[in-house]
Amino acid sequence: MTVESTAARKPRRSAAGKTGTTGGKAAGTTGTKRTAAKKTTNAEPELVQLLTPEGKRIKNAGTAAYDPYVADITPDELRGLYRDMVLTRRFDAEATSLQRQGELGLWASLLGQEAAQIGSGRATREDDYVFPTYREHGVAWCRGVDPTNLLGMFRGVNNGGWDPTTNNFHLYTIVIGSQTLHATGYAMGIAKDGADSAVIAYFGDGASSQGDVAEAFTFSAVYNAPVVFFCQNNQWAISEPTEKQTRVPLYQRAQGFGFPGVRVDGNDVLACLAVTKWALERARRGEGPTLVEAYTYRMGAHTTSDDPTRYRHDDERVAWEAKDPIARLRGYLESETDTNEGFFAELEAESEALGRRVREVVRAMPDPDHFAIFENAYADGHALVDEERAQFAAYQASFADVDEEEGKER
Amino acid sequence: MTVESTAARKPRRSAAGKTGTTGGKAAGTTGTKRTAAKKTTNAEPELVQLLTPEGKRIKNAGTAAYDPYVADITPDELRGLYRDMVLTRRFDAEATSLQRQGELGLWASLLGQEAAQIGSGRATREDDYVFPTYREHGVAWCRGVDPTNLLGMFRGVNNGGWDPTTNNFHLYTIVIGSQTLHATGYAMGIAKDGADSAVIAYFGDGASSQGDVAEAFTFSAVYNAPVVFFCQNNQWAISEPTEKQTRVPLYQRAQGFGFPGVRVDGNDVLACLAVTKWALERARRGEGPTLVEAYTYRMGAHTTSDDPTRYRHDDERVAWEAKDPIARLRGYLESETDTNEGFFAELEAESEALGRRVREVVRAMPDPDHFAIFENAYADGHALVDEERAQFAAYQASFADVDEEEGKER
Amino acid sequence: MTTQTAAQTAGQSAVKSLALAKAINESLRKALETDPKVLVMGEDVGKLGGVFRVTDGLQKDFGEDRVIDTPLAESGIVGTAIGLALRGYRPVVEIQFDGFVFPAYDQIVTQLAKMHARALGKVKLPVVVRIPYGGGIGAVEHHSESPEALFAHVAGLKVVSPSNASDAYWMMQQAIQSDDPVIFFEPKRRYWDKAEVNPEAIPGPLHKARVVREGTDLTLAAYGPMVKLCQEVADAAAEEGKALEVLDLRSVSPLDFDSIQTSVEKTGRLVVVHEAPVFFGSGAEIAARITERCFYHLEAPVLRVGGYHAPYPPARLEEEYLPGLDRVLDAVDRSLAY
Amino acid sequence: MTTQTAAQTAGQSAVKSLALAKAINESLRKALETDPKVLVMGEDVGKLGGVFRVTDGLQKDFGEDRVIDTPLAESGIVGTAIGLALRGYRPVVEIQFDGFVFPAYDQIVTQLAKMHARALGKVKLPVVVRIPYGGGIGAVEHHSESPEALFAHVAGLKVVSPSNASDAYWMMQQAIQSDDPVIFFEPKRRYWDKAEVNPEAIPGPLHKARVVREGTDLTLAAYGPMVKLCQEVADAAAEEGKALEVLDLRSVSPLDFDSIQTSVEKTGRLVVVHEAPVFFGSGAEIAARITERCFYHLEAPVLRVGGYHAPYPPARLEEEYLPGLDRVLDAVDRSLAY
Ligand SMILES: Cc1ncc(C[n+]2csc(CCOP(=O)(O)OP(=O)(O)O)c2C)c(N)n1
Ligand SMILES: Cc1ncc(C[n+]2csc(CCOP(=O)(O)OP(=O)(O)O)c2C)c(N)n1
Ligand SMILES: [Mg+2]
Ligand SMILES: [Mg+2]
Repeated sequence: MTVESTAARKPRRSAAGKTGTTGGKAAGTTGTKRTAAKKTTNAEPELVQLLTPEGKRIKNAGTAAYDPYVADITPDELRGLYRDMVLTRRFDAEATSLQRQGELGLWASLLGQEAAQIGSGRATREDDYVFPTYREHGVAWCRGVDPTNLLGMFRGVNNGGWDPTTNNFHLYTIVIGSQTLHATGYAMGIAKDGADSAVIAYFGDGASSQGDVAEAFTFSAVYNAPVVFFCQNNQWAISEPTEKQTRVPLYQRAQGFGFPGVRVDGNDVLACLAVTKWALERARRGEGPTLVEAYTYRMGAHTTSDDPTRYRHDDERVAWEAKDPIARLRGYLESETDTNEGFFAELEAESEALGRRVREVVRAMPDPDHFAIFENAYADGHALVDEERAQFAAYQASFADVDEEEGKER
Repeated sequence: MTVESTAARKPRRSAAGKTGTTGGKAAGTTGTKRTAAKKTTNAEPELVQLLTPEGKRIKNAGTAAYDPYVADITPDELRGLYRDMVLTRRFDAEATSLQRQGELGLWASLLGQEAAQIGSGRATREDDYVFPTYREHGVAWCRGVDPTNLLGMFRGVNNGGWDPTTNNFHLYTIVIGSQTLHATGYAMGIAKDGADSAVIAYFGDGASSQGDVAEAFTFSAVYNAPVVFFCQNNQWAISEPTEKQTRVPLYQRAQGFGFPGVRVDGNDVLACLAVTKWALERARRGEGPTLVEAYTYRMGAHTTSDDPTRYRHDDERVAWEAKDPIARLRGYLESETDTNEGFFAELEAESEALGRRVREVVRAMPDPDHFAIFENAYADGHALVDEERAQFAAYQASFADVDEEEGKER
Repeated sequence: MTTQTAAQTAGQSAVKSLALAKAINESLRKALETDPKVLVMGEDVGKLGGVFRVTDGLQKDFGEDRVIDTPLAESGIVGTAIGLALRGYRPVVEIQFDGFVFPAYDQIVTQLAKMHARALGKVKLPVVVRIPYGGGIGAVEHHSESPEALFAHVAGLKVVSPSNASDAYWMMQQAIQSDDPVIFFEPKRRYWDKAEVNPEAIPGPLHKARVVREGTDLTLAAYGPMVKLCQEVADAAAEEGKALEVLDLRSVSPLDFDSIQTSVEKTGRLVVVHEAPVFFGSGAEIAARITERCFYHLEAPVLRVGGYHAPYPPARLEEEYLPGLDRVLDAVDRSLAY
Repeated sequence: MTTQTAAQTAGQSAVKSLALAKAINESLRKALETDPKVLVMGEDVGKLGGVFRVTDGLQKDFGEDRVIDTPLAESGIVGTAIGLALRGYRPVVEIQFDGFVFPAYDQIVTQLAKMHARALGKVKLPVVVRIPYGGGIGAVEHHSESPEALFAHVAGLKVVSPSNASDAYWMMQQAIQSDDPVIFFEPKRRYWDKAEVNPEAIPGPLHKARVVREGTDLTLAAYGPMVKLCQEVADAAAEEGKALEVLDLRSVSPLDFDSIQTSVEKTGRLVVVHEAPVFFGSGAEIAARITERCFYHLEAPVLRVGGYHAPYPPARLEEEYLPGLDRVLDAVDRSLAY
């Protein structure tokens, strides 16, 4: 899928040349030339890229604003990013195969989106707060959430298995777009507290259509909330390509709400790191929200329940393989740093160990106690819940009696 | 309230000068210079104006795109617009006083917004379809809806007293923003039918914050639906000024969804007519949606229940009086056309007659039959409604019996 | 408009065994064929054919103009469907899962339900909102809920739920033909259950309950996914010598109180079963009204079996949360003990 | 933080006669004073003080940072309130009218209600959603509805409604202190009714019903705006020699079934009154559960008086639509006739 395909549809009825066709003062053209407006709508939008697909560092006028944010990055830090991506991918693959083995009910793979997630995740500070969707396994990794904790909801033992306050990493949110408002509110709270941390809210290209996301844009702009909206445009919302959600590039959505939007190469971990840092710094400085669109690709199925062969050609995926985020950074590490084979070999071993640990932990994950149904429905209790819990207990006990009476029969 | 006051809030924390503060590729600046972005955000946005407040015709590069749409307007047509505005205002004043007299429960006055409504309303074609909010009495007038029909819901005898299909003027919609989606769906239907009519959806500055409006923008853009979104920015949403809804001018919202937005002087009936015609023609030609922001002012209270002295200074209102839409057109008629005193005198008489008729009709408006509660809950009937209607009938009949027995006592 | 062959069309006139999902698919196909105003809209309903394949093949045969992949925005889907209905279309809208209907709730409650009355009958909104609902499929959060009570309480809506393929086929036909908005709850855990469907014989009116099994000792009333369970309960009870009558209510709004009353006047006992939480659920309304109607016939209070007053639990707990054979039998025993 | 004078503060400790709206205002003021984390948010809550003046003067005294005029977007209001709560704040959110809560319904049902459970108790959402509700004020569409059942069915929420100024004051205090989300339904037609408020003596727990009037012949149960009506009904019935007991339920979720049971065991008869439509309303749940609990005590079926299954009618019909003295008395007579 090319950028052109997210451009405006061809007119429904033939557009007869007529006076007044283009409004001299329409928003797209205010204070600029018509050519500029055309450019915005039809041309390939500019993409912040710091590494070519081959791993060569790009520096030019377009990168100047972001270069400072990665200017003093060390080879060790670069290797750290590489390690994050490799381990995340490994964890993800492990989860996919655990689903195939029946250990998980479902899995939403992030394959292909490692750079977007690791770059943005590593841009956050410890006191920042992150609101993910359901696919941010790489961001969770950066936040220090034990990856096995992510598996609880996919296994069906809980609806979110970690304490969001430990790592400032909120629970996965399944209702599309909702969390962008929570992020905005949280950011409003940060501003009230006079703190200088920031919030980052993840969402997808499909989510951009939800009213909640637009409301989050409105609230964050009006209250100048320190929040970064990080949209991973992976080109697909289940079976729907991005052109079913918008006819112009998504990052442009922000401008109409009064804050900047920028498109970054979502397969370039360095660019994602730099742009997200830039946006988070804006937030910290009190300059309000930013929309970052990470242009990337969902290499796998939407989830393990999905069958993408029904709706997309595999050559699209193959084309994106050439832009693989991990290979790209490896190219850079090999050509521009002193990274040696030992690093890659060690990482491979670490990766194996992680896979093993994940398998073991998942297989040992106990089913929840039956009474967990009633736990945490309320913080302060609720008379009916107490009543139902008691009835449930009596009912369960009646089987215990039967079991005792009937021995092994039941 | 000036345009500046809808510009970005001052930073929450001091914005220390730092590299990377402004993103070379942020949406606001894509393909343009930073100065241009600044202009969009902070400068007085351009306003399409064809008449000065004194009624002088403006023609320049900025009006060129719209001039053709009023190029051959006749003095009679201009007087027609004037008449529409005067009668609408008169009707509105009559309704306000009927509310004071207790004949209506509530009234939402359009005072000050006559030009926005008459200009846009007269731009529509008979086969176009209009989705109003609750304040479009002037548009209803243009569509041929008997104004007394508008009073039913404010009197409390119905929730909408006209057949929307007769004049292609939908019922008033009270839940803010909802109708923009209905308009979009209707426009999608027009496109499916291959017809070349268009839809216009009215909404307010406050409504622009509702998720539904953003979703309407998304759907209309994606399906390239022939719909004009006509936002009357009357500066206030009850007690909240526009800066509580947005930090940039509202017409700019459209661009991020991929269609043009334009701000028109909402107190200039000629400009509203021209710009709306332009936008409707775009829709007819299959060029999709347009956002028109009519920049105007709510001269009165939000409704008769409201007390604007609690939240705004009267000098604001006074300042807007100088831009009165009716005076402005009168200036033009008197200086540029052959309109004589007789026209104004006749109109005064017509206006009196309208006021009288409205009073009489309202006072004679019967209360609805009690059984109307149950009518039209469903089109195809519903067993429970039938049951409840029967119980209600029996219950009411029991009073009839008592009344009979007790004679005049009850 | 359609690319179906004559042979395929002829094939439709025969009774056939169809899975519930496939029956809805055929019903939609039939409606698209018969009435050019019928549209199918929703997320992923096009090429993918919906996440449950209920709309499989429809876009291929009827085109993108009639089977429409929408932006990911439920309020927008229902809101534009209303506009399309005002223009004369009959949209059949898919909400992907029960838990995702809430962004559309405002449009459904304040607009879809009320516009006909608001317009004093001058406009009609023949919109069907399809919602795969209920649990039992081991899904993650928001994918297993039963929100039907939240729609039944709202005047202006009709709410139905088929329990088997034949009803699914026919109730969908009737829902599309209805001039009222219909919330059509599809029992997703029964999507793969097969039954005979005769596309030529209407089994009865949309809002009429059906006696699925006759009995004299107690009435079990259910709809959608719980009908099958109640039949299993009746089987089990029969082994113990109890003759349970099983009612498939089919419609939640209106509820067919007449049929329930008839049954309860015979059996004197009623247990209502649904997946939704008991508190403020359908069972409450049924219990209240049937108790009023059958006060002197009831030998026991109407008992309710349903979900607990807690968020739908993670999949590994749903067996405990949902009504199952034993829990319904327990209620039957409790009722019979009076 | 506050500009109140000492005299004013001292004045608060005395019992005073306050209108219900003013009592809520004072309760919010107290909360803003006591807990710096409390926020008030909503449309027009600032300078205007809300369309009913419930937040009058609060922004002036506590600043725009704590009393926040929001954009016109209910989902945004509740959604950001959730975020603020996650950050440690205790937002009290105003929905301007009953009929405008639906755009926020998704955030309330899928997020506000469930997040505590989703997080296995690790986060709490002490958010109060204030909703002026009910009819009887001659308003236009969407301004007179009673949607409480749509919230009570949803686990994770608490739903309350005061009937008088004293309860309004105290229940608001308790709702704000609650660590659970509370949907706080304010009986708008009683906003101007005065009662004695003692800001120093808590009258009792938030979710406990209160016997407003003792009686032996029949129990009338109501909450919010209908309590006053039921008291009038009891007065009228007393003239005819019937001793009705009146219960102010105060809480819709949880419902205080114990108190209702106690009363019904004494009177043997129950009539439930609410403005909301009867179908799937609170009365259904109360009837179902009380019938189960008091099967052998009930001399008549539990009767319900409420709105009809039709959209709330235009103002000139609301008197016919809403429960009034005669309709409740009629139900009382019908119950006593058993
Ligand atoms: C409100 C809502 N509607 C529908 C769904 C079902 N659904 C889950 S993921 C998804 C597509 C999301 O696409 P996108 O936002 O692009 O994120 P991605 O999955 O590509 O990461 C849909 C429709 C949902 N979870 N929530
Ligand atoms: C969903 C919803 N929320 C709140 C309201 C209450 N309300 C009625 S009008 C109004 C302000 C609308 O402002 P705007 O959109 O600017 O239109 P205007 O009244 O200025 O014409 C509000 C908040 C409503 N009608 N609907
Ligand atoms: Mg996507
Ligand atoms: Mg306004």
